[in-house]
Amino acid sequence: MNLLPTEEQQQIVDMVRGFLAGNAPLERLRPDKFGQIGNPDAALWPKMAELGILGLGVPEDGGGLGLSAVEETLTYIEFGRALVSIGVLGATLGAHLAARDAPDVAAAIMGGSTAVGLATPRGAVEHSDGRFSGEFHLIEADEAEFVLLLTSEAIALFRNEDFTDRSARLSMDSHMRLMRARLDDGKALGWSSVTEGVDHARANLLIAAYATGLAEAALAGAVDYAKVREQFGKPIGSFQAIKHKCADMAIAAEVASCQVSFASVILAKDSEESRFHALAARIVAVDAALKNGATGIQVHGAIGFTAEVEAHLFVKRAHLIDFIGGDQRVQKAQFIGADAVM
Amino acid sequence: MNLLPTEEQQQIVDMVRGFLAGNAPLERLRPDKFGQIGNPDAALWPKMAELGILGLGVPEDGGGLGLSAVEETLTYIEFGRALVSIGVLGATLGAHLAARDAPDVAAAIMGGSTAVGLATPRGAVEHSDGRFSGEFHLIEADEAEFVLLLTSEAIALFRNEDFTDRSARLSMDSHMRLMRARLDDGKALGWSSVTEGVDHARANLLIAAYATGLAEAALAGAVDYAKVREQFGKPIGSFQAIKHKCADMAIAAEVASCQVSFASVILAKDSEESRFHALAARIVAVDAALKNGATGIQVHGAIGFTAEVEAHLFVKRAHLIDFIGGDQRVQKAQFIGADAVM
Amino acid sequence: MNLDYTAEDELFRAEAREWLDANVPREVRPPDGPGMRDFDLGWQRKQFEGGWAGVSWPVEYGGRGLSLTHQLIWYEEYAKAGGPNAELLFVGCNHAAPTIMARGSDEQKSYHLPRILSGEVAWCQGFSEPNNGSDLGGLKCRAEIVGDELVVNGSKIWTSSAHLADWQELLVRTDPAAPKHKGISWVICDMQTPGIELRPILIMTAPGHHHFNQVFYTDVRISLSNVVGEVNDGWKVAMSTLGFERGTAGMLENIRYGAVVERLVDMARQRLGTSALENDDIGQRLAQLRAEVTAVRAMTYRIASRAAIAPPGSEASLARAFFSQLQQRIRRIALDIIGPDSIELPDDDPWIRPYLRTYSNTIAAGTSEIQRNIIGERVLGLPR
Amino acid sequence: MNLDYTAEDELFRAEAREWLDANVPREVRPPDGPGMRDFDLGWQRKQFEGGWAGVSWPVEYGGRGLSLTHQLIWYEEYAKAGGPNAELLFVGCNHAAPTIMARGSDEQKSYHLPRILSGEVAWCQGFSEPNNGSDLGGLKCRAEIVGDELVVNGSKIWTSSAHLADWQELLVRTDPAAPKHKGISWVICDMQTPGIELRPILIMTAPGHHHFNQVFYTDVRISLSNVVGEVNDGWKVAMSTLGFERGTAGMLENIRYGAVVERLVDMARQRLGTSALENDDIGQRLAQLRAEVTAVRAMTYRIASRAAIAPPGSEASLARAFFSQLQQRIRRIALDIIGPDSIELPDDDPWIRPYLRTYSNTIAAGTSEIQRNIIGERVLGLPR
Repeated sequence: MNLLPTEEQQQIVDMVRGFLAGNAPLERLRPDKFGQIGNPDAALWPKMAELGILGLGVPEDGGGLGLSAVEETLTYIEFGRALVSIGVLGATLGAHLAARDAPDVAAAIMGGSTAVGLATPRGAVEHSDGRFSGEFHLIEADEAEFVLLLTSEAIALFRNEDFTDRSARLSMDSHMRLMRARLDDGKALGWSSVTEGVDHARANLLIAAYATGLAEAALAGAVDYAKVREQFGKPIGSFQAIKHKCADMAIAAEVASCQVSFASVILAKDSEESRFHALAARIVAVDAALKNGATGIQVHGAIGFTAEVEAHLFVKRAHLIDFIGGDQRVQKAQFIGADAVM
Repeated sequence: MNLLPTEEQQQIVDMVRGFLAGNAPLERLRPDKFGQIGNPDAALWPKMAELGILGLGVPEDGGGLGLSAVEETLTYIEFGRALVSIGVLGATLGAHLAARDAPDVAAAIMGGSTAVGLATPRGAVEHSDGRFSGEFHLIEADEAEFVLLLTSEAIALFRNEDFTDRSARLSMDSHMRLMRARLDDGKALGWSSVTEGVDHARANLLIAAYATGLAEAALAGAVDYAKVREQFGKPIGSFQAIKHKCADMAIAAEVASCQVSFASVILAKDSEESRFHALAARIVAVDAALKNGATGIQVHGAIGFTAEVEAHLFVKRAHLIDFIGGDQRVQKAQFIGADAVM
Repeated sequence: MNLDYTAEDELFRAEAREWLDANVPREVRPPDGPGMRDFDLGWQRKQFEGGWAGVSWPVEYGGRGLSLTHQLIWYEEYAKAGGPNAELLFVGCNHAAPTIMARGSDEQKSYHLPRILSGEVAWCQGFSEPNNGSDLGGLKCRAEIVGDELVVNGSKIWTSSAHLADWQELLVRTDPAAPKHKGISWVICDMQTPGIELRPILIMTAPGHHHFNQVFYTDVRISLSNVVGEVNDGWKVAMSTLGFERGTAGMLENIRYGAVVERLVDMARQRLGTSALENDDIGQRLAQLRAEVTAVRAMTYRIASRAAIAPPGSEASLARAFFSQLQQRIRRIALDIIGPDSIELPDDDPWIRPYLRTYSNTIAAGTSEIQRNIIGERVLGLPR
Repeated sequence: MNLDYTAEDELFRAEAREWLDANVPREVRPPDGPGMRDFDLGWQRKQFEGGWAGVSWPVEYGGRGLSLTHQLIWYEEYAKAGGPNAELLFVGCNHAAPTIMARGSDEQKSYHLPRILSGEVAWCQGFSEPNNGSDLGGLKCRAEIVGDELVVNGSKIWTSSAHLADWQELLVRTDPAAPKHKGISWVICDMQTPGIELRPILIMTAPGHHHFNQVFYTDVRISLSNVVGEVNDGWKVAMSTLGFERGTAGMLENIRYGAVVERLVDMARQRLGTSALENDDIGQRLAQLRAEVTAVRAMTYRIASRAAIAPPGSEASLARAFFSQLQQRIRRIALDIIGPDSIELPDDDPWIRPYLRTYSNTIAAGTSEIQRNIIGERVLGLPR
């Protein structure tokens, strides 16, 4: 039993972190002088594909690197820290689904030439045997060829054009492109229900890992600021009100990080307990991301409310991912119904 | 419009406060050296009756002082501050109910010679036209002649002997005598439903006022301690962690106190809005009592966990009154169903 | 204690209701820019012309000279009628005007007060500086006295709507040698004066919104006749304004929130059903919020009752600290009730942007931390 | 990362489970008094005789010399089997013994360790003093060196179960002239020594419970051979114990809480029905607690993983601070699930008394405030 990364795992973390520091610094998300916000991450996919990141956890015979959910999870924490477009989730999960039934699609996704958007329900979803109907939000789907749908009951991959009645919307998280669309008896290219295999649990786990990254980065930003910003002649981090806020953020991030690691090891073993532990991870990690996002703004004082620092981006991204496949309320309702895993 | 006590009202507060300081100091509730806890408040009733306190709000033609719910509420804040036996609620509400239909009972209660216990449901209550069946807790009913029952739907006065299958229980709040008992189609001497008149609203209002007193006294104890107790060479009240806890307690007490005053003025006008405002008062005030009770212990540090200070008594009494006639969950369920009062 | 209103009060209430029903603007208020300025000033003019702009302002300054109870009745009816949150008017009506009334010269009064009241001009604040957000005593923006003018050099920050304002209430250091809280002056500054430059500060509510500004002053010349109160006495002048802000100025906003919660209750009932709501997590939280916002109204009444006897003191900080965090919890639950569509931010959005705005409420006018220090030290008497 | 167990681990687990199933006491543990002492020591003896008392203790001291993983497996099975919370053993097994192992003389080791392990004796702690609860460096209880003895005068407070203990780990000031954290010694004190008097401190869980004591020392003579480590080096000796307490010693308790939450889930399902629970306020809060207590187990694993490399540092304070407030929330929701009968306190009550006990958990071993200072300063590097 060991819940710390191995040397090889740490090397992967360092590689991804180094790549993102060079290619996706947080400053890329600052609005320009006209207040316009672009979406700069589309250019990342081919580069990430080159490093094998998009097919990291896909089995080697499916064209991936054949690493486990543990390594995937570690990279997703880094994605969250760098606020990488949540479209990456479409790529990873899409590649997993496609690798089984549509190897050429999987190859295209892992190669970075084909983007995968995300779909999440706006209301009730009808579903029977791989055919889905309902109203959805599409996220980061504008230039995507495929769309990965996550509901609380299933995970499924579609061609983007299967979605109709599309209309663009401004997103609360202004960096993420958003639209409304619908599916009418749309047939999935591949899909799994929540009760079979680990595809659905993997989605919750990677969302949890991403959320953990958000929580950690919000903490890091707050601590950095609390060390240098002075009020009444002292760094604000020396005041208990701020210090204890940072401590609470550190606790929340640690809780999330531990459970995410734990769940990733369980899932890597393909264990029956995956669903339970991935849900637990999602609940504590999204909670941490929301709380740390909000507290991070508060620690920054007035500047936290501005677009001149990144503090606000974490809470917005946290809200966005909260709703993907069902918000905390939906997840908790599922979780309290689940059998105990001791 | 004025939400501050008039001079006459302030005189009543001062009179009650003076009486309680002399006759019911908090120290009376310290365990003796054998750890035994008595219940010293039975002796208070005749003295309070002499001052007219037990029939303060009963109309003059019913044998009371004919003051309003405003004055009653102000005295109940003092009762809460002094942790007066919650049996007083049986007396006040019982006198109100009896004054209409059983004036001799009302006179006996207001005269302090006849104690009134309290009953609160342990589960579902069957009720039809003044006849009640179910399982109950009796509080402070051991030597009482009457028992006042409060449910979320009705308020009713019974003879103590109407309750059967009695068995004593130790109470979480060790100063309050507790037993289980049942009613089988017991006929009330007098009763009102939640939808008629202000009897039921008065019960919620006085519970709220009592809770406000608990919240205020817990705050006062914490602030006194924070000013004198030193750690690391400074009074602990100078540390933000403690100072901000006290500030939060002060806010909670002020919220409760304002809404309780407001609701008392509404109820004194016999307004249709009484039910709404008394429920709101009960929700914020019991919340304040529970929170301040818990925070008060925390501010006291290790000694807060002991019977050598009163801190713990407030949270226990708060839990006890929370359950009288339905806990916060029950009250909130009712309140969210109520029509808006703007 | 009483909630009695005289027949005259009730008549006033009926008149207010009638006028508001007929006149409250129905169009959506633009969230920023000149459109917002036009909207807010236009609405102020309309209220002024109707005789409702200065209910409790003295008659000599164009008001109706009525009591705080009348003001409260007006606010209640305003909230019930869904009157707009015309924030651009706030500094002028609730900061600058009360300060000028209390400490201004006759000339200052006769020039500025009517213009503020009638919606001709908008004001902004110039108190905070880049390195002392919460610590007003440490302000550094310099003003040298040269002849009968002040020459201002320095910078102010977090100035709401400076880009839309005509005038600014400006705190400057006129005596750098004096102790921290002395040597400060309170000055009326014309935003068109040469030497003033703005740097817009983009805020988090949506791309392109800026609302805040940093203001730079380079040899900005302001006549000494624009100093309110005495030179070097600006700290005390400013404190009277801040006391007002912490006291009664927030009343309208507090009362408005009752209506916000009722809209949420309606939405929740529609989404979940009235009886399913009872023990539901959302229902229980909403019940708590509903009770708390009801209590806020009671707190407002108590503040008004106290204000009838003495100027608002630090007790008002209890209500303020409570309200700012309550507001955040109220706005937050909207997302849970709305559900998935919360991730959208439509132009006419009534919920998400106000939710994001709450992140500035716990910071503006002193962070929650500072508020709690004030409560601990000034209300409870705990040591510093 | 892995959660792999070797075949030998699995065998160990199976043996542990079998032994626990057969031997965990089924009677209710007395809440106080000699009955509690007999219960706890008897249970320790039983574990010792079965070979389970010192899973990770070195073989030379009577343990099995197994890894922390084995210890964790034991704790997990112990929690699953519903093993009792034998608190009286805590100081001896988790404070005194590790300290003596690390810093004690051979004589101290050979005398005390077997007696602790076999359940012959109970220990208590003597660290806190009336005027420095959280500030150990400021302790004042004096010990003068007279010949080959220490003569102790002073007082200790918050000593759990001093009235039931045979030995005490006692911190005394042996050099009053030395700086704050120097001049302290860690001493083994026989509780039967003349000059020791106890004042029971009644606690809030129920009338007559005392649990805590104040201990007074009047010319108490203790042989110098009872000093652990060097004279005047007690601060460092104590810190190694505290580090241990903040690290792995809480593991069992953390794991036990998973079972507590599952009992609450069962109760809530019975009271409200499984599907009604889903969006119910209680169901949503329970789901949150269930997820958090699951994470606590993961935190425990991570601490164990770290401990395999280096002694526990301040990171463990994250888990500790989290767990103590989580414990309080878990115990609190029991009242909402039980409903009206929560106001009773039966003798064999499994819920209300543990709820009241949580008020000491956020205070014991450093208040939540001190824990947060430690996290802020030592983990995050914020200035003091």
